[in-house]
Amino acid sequence: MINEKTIIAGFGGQGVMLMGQLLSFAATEKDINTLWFPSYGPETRGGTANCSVTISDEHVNSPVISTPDTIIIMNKPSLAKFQPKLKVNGICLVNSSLVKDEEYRDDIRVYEVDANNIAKELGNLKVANMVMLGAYLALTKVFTEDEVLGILKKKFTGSKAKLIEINKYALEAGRKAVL
Amino acid sequence: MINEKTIIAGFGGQGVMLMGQLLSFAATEKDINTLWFPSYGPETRGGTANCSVTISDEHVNSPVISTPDTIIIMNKPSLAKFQPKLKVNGICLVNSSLVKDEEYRDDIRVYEVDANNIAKELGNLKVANMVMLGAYLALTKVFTEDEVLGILKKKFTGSKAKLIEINKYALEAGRKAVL
Amino acid sequence: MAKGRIIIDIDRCKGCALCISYCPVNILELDLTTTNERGYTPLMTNDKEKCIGCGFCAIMCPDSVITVEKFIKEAK
Amino acid sequence: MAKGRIIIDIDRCKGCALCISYCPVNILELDLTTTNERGYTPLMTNDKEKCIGCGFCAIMCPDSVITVEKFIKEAK
Amino acid sequence: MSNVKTVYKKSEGLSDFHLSYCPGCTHGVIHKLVAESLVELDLLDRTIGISSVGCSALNYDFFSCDMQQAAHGRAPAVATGIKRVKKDAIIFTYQGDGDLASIGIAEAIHAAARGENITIVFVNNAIYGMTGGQMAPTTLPGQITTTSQNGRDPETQGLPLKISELMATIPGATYVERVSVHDPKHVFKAKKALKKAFEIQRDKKGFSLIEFISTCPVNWGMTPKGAVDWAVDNLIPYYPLGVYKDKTEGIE
Amino acid sequence: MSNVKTVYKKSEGLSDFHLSYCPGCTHGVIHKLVAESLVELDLLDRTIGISSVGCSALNYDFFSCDMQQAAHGRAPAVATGIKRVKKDAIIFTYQGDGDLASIGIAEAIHAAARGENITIVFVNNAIYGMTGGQMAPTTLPGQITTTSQNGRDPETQGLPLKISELMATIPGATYVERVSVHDPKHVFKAKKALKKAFEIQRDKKGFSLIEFISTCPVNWGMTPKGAVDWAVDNLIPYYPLGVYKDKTEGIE
Amino acid sequence: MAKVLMKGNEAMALAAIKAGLDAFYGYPITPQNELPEYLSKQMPLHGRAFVQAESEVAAINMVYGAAGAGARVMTSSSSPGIALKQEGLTYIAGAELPAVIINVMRGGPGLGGIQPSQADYKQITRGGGNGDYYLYSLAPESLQEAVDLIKESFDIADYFRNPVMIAVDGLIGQMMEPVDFEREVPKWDLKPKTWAADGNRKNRKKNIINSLYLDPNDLENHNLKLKAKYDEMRDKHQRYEMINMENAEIVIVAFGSTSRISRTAIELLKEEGINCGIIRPITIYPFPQNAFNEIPESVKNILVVEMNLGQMVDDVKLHVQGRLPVHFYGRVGGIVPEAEEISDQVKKIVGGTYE
Amino acid sequence: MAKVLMKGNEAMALAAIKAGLDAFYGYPITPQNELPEYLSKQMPLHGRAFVQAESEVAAINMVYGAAGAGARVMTSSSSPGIALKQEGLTYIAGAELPAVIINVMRGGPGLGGIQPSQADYKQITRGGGNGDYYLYSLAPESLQEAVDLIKESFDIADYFRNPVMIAVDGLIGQMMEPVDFEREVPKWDLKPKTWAADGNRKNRKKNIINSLYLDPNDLENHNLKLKAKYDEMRDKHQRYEMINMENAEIVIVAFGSTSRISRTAIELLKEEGINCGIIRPITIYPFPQNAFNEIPESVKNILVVEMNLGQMVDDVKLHVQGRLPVHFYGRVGGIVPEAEEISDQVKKIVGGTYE
Ligand SMILES: Cc1ncc(C[n+]2csc(CCOP(=O)(O)OP(=O)(O)O)c2C)c(N)n1
Ligand SMILES: Cc1ncc(C[n+]2csc(CCOP(=O)(O)OP(=O)(O)O)c2C)c(N)n1
Ligand code: SF4
Ligand code: SF4
Ligand code: SF4
Ligand code: SF4
Ligand code: SF4
Ligand code: SF4
Ligand SMILES: [Mg+2]
Ligand SMILES: [Mg+2]
Repeated sequence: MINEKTIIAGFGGQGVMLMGQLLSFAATEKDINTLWFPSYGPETRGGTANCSVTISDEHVNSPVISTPDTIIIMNKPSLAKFQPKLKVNGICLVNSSLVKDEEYRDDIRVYEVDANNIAKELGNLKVANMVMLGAYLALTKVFTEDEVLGILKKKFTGSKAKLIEINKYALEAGRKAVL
Repeated sequence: MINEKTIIAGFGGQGVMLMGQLLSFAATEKDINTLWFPSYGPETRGGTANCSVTISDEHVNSPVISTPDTIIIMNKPSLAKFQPKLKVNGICLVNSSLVKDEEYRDDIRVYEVDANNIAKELGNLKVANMVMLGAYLALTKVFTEDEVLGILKKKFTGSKAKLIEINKYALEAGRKAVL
Repeated sequence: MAKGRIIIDIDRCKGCALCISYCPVNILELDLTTTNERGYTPLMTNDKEKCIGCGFCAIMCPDSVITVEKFIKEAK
Repeated sequence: MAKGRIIIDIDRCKGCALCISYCPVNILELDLTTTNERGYTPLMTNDKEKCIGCGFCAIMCPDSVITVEKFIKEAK
Repeated sequence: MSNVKTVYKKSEGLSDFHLSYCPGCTHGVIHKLVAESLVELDLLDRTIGISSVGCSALNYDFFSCDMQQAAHGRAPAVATGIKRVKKDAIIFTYQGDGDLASIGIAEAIHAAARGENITIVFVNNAIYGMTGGQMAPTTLPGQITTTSQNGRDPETQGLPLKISELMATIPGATYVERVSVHDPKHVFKAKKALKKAFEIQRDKKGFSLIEFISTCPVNWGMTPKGAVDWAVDNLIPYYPLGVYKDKTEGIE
Repeated sequence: MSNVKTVYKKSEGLSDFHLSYCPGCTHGVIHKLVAESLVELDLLDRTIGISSVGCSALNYDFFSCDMQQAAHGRAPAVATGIKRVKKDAIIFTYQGDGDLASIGIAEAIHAAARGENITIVFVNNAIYGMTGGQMAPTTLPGQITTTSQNGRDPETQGLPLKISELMATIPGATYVERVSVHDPKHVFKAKKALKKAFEIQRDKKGFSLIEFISTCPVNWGMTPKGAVDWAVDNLIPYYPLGVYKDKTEGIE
Repeated sequence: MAKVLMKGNEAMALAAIKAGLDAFYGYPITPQNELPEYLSKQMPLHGRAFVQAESEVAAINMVYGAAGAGARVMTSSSSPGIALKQEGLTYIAGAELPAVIINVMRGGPGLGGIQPSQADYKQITRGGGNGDYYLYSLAPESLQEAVDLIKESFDIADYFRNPVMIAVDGLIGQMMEPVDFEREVPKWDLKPKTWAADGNRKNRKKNIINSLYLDPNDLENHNLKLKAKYDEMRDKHQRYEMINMENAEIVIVAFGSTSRISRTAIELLKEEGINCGIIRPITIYPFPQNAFNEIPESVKNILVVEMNLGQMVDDVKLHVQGRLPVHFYGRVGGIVPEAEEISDQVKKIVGGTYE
Repeated sequence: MAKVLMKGNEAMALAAIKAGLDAFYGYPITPQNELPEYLSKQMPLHGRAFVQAESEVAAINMVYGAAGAGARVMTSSSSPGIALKQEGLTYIAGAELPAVIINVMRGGPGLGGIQPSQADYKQITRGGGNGDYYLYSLAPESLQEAVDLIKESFDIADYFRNPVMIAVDGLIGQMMEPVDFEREVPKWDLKPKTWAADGNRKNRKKNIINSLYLDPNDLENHNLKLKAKYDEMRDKHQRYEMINMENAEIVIVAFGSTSRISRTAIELLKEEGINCGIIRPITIYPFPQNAFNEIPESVKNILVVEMNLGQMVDDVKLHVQGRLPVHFYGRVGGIVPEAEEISDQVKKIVGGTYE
């Protein structure tokens, strides 16, 4: 039985919204209940943003996640905001390219992924989010990489189709970074 | 003790509003309580209009007069509308130049004044209202003609001052028509 | 003989006298001896024979009171 | 020797690179090695000596990041 | 003997209602022109007229076509809403200067900017008639109204808006003309303009506005004829008659 | 050795807040010009700025003078309300093209018609920036926005409004100029125009509007410099720069 | 001073001038036109501002502007015009600015009619704009009271930094009564408007007038601050009159013109031996709930009388809390009920023949 | 059909298309922009009308126009934009026209914020415009429900010839959930729109769309006719859901997102052995008063939970009629309460430590 509550947070422009949406799309594809909702900081432009994704066999009630099972942290302010909420023994997946030398609770499982640098090596800084997502999938096993790639293939058509390959590599690289 | 409730009704343009206002001004001058309120028919232009005037030693409550002591009727539709409301033994003062051959209740006191023709003879059809007011004052004795003329003198200054005389004659002519 | 004639829908007339100013032969005036059902002094013609059926009065009447007819000589 | 110099308020800079296009002597670029406190890659000069103190960079900067100073030869 | 030919009679485009306007008000003349134009172009059955808020608010009763009464100033938006779902209907709005030039200027401009295929009948009598004679945006400098009791003072109350001139600058507008109904000749001209506007709409050529110089004898404090004369002497010089824009003739 | 002269530094007319605009957005450049003009004319202490609704909604924090935030489109009415009770204050509104040309066109026109002694800073970036890039009244034909995803279609979405041209026709307006900030030379020119507008206001000579051609790199989907270049290549040809009206110089 | 006979609309205008009105911004609409017309003439004579705005929307935003600059400012309109002002009103409340708005109510909905009505009770007391805000709303029943309350309303608005609505019907706007303009009204303890953005920054920090709070925490705090004001209004500034309550067997609840007509109704009832009281809300927001704690034991029924379809009934029921049956009698669309209609209704209830 | 994952705003837009939307007229405002954006692309593809109006005022008047011509028409906006539409709304109600209005609520008053809120409850349920009128108002809690209700809402609007308001908060507008667009919804028995002024007069008398009735008798009759509709709504068309009521000791009353969060709260409470029910109004006008007759004996307290400062509390109190204590918990300004906050509140009440 699945019941996975995840919060993904970072700067606007880091692709946090897309990461969450991909998870919800994958769930919908498999007819699993899901709810995605975004939250933007008070800054009109720039600033931080996050999204909450619930994936569950049961009906999803509150869209607000008080106690996430997993948090994916893409920048410093987000760690401060969401670490306290993470459930005991929950997964804290951190983009260590930008979030370094932080203090972590000792009742959670922290995984650091040097996502920006991995992405740069893959040739496109923009896929740092997919690196993180790869790591997330490897750790939680909510979906397979292929399931997520399937979604991407549906979304990226026409001129964007060529992006699928690098995303595939990014997912893989993320997996390797935590396994 | 004064407690006089009057409804004055006619076509727009016949000066019914002014008649009522003069009574309220005269009352105010003597520090008697008074309330004047106008009511226009649903027609945007033309059509009938009426005003209600209460003059009383006591505090005036309802501005609406359900059972007038006196009605001044300047055209046919107004008679139909207000005759039924007139109190038993009340005064029904009718401009017989325009309201002819009507049926009247037999429990009221009807006075007919050929106001338009009297006014025409005085040289100005517009003072028909003052003819009616003269008759009203003569019958009700609420105010003297001089009290009303005093108000007119305050209102008609400058170029309008020359109108005072004909108004005076009109009041007199109205008195004579009913006494 | 008159070249035309006007028919006045007396109860629509508001006695505004606008038409009167536009009659080229000056045959229109208000009938001060009467009022119509809505209390207005209506229009009348004072010399029917002079009407040339030009229609100016009717064209200028805001209340569509006047119908104008023109007499056309039959080609015999 | 430089005719002028610029002072960059790094934390105000949004790394938009607009100023860069307007420098007549082409000495501006973004410092890709760092990010400022708000996450932006800030401006830097790559050849201070060439600055002529024209002020173009500062005029075009939307965020008032740049102060420009001109060195004036003392009349001796 | 002679045959009888009807030279003029009340238009079928008007209902049997008595118009609610004051005696001698030229709103009535303009109503006739609208009705006659629609009848003569055989458009009446597919016309929807939009009454606005002003003395003409009640004219949903006066025209014999479908009618919708709009909130003050919003007639062009209402017209847009209808036209977009009824492309073959002929839509006109009938608006006063308070309605169109004051509270409704945004809706008028944007309907023109979108090139809505509608016709605006704009009645400029330089005053708020319905509410008892307040200053309008088109009130002349020095003109006395109940809210400019010493005459409109350009210092504090600004200068009048010239609507035809302004609307002609809107790129989306097809046809803008200012006409008057102060004598039979001008009534003919006005009708010609109005018919042209409806033809443009019928042929799906876009937005038209016909501005009518009109009178308000009651609030101007004049006789009906006096009011017409005042309009000729004062309004027309300030608001010159003529075609301000006609894309169909290359006049821009 | 040599002395040091400061050629450029952040204006005192701006607070220490970081501007909330996206990187490279020329809203920021226009802010600097407003601030500098007020400081150089020594008017800052008696200035009240009116923020409108758009990306610049928060600029009540950015200028160091008194500020009031206005409802969408209503800044000229707010400015009027203030100016009539504070005749010696310098009032400017800062409005985007959605704010002024769409929802607020009536308030802008009527403030001009009344000849209100205020200055409008009008920022035309041909898009609704704040709400994520919808079509504005000034969006060019064919321009892609989130509500004209195949490019603005003049058939159904009309032709762009040219605000300076339109405002210049309003009899009450004193000074109307369109400027751009795409290079230092034009920035200078723009500042000159702005200072002139504030001087006209200071001297109680009436209504002024300065239209700025501006960029929205984020919603246009361009780099900041790319956006500036696009503005030069596309917006300025459609919206020619220059003085559209200057009663003080007899240009009408 | 001698009393002056004036039309309601003009009397209200003069009252505002007496209260130190700096600026009036409005747009014509029946039945309140005499009010701006009077001010269009008088304000310039006093060196004060009068602008006939291009619309109600512009007018209320001009009010917002002048209020932000620290002026005493007013607008007036009638029902549909007030509907158009809703965004402006929520802004004024949100930015915590004082202003006075007069609503001379007419029949609705939509364009409705131009005759007297009280059908804006919901629009006035519940706020037609977005968000958690209220207008302090006064409903006078006579011209003297209207004048007195308007004179005081500017103080009230300044005190709370909140818009004050004067809610009258067309009847009060159109009628004439003698009024004493010099009557003393309560003076409120007012602080100088140091918050005003008045362009006089020389010796202080800049002032900002604003209703935008992008940070939800800030906006929540702002809302709680506003709530404290509304709580204070409710706790300390309810106004009402209790009339003829002693031994009353039935109580009419009515405000404005209908309360005045009800006064005549209770006289008629007295003649027939029926003791009827009146609770007359003077503030319709805050609703005078305290009055309902003072209802004597003798009372067995409540009758709400309004010129609408029962918009105040909920408020009455909320505070009667089921203790007494609450009945309603109303006329709408511009029809003003006569005293006899009301007394008949009371008789039916008292006699038990009321359905 | 398979479920589709969509953003709330887009799902609501698509639902309207499925319901046969002929025309959409709107003006951008956060947080509902995806709705018009989606329709700007889709409507022309379906040969239907989409206009980005110059303002909310123009948009609602375009809606009025198209509705008068017999079209299925919709607009959407958010709180301050809805405030601007009040005059238009009272017109639509007054002229008895069907139309659907979506309000994706954000924090207020004034410009407020852009985060989720329910602070327009008063604005929606009491009518912000003038006169005696109401909007039939639906408050879905999930995207599926939003889609189903929107599909049905056009029938409801046509049936009553009255505007229908869909009241959601920014959360529902912004979130994504899988939705089945083909779910059957109730079909209402609709008559042909013979009243429409659609410019097709050939074989019938002219039609007039209007809200003006200068004769007070006519306007009174018109108002009574409208009232009959509102009475029918109240008597026959209340909608609500009663959740977990059996043996509940306390009942939460909440609509939209807060009801959904409360569902999680009652799960948490269950774990602690507290039986908490929920009354979820689906119509917020008419208020589902019938639900309050069905509250079981076991219930000792009521807790109203809203994202505002307690705007629904009066409605609840009116129908609880003092039988049970009514408590309130709310967050405002864009702050969405967490389930734990709600369950804590319940625990305090149940434990008696609630002040
Ligand atoms: C929202 C709103 N504001 C104001 C009014 C009041 N009102 C009715 S007609 C009118 C002005 C009419 O003037 P105009 O448009 O020039 O028409 P005219 O009467 O002169 O023909 C006004 C302000 C209203 N009904 N609704
Ligand atoms: C009454 C109202 N309608 C709509 C909005 C939403 N809104 C905020 S900004 C904006 C448009 C801004 O565009 P523009 O004026 O061009 O300014 P920019 O962001 O491009 O600088 C809109 C429609 C609002 N806040 N209030
Ligand atoms: S038709 Fe011509 S001639 Fe005959 S009455 Fe009319 S205006 Fe005079
Ligand atoms: S016929 Fe027409 S124009 Fe002539 S007086 Fe009568 S209403 Fe006026
Ligand atoms: S001041 Fe001129 S030369 Fe120096 S960095 Fe700036 S643009 Fe380049
Ligand atoms: S200094 Fe200014 S213009 Fe240059 S990159 Fe930084 S923010 Fe952009
Ligand atoms: S008030 Fe003026 S515009 Fe209105 S009907 Fe009378 S004369 Fe005509
Ligand atoms: S959205 Fe566009 S206009 Fe707004 S700040 Fe960003 S770039 Fe500038
Ligand atoms: Mg007019
Ligand atoms: Mg813009």
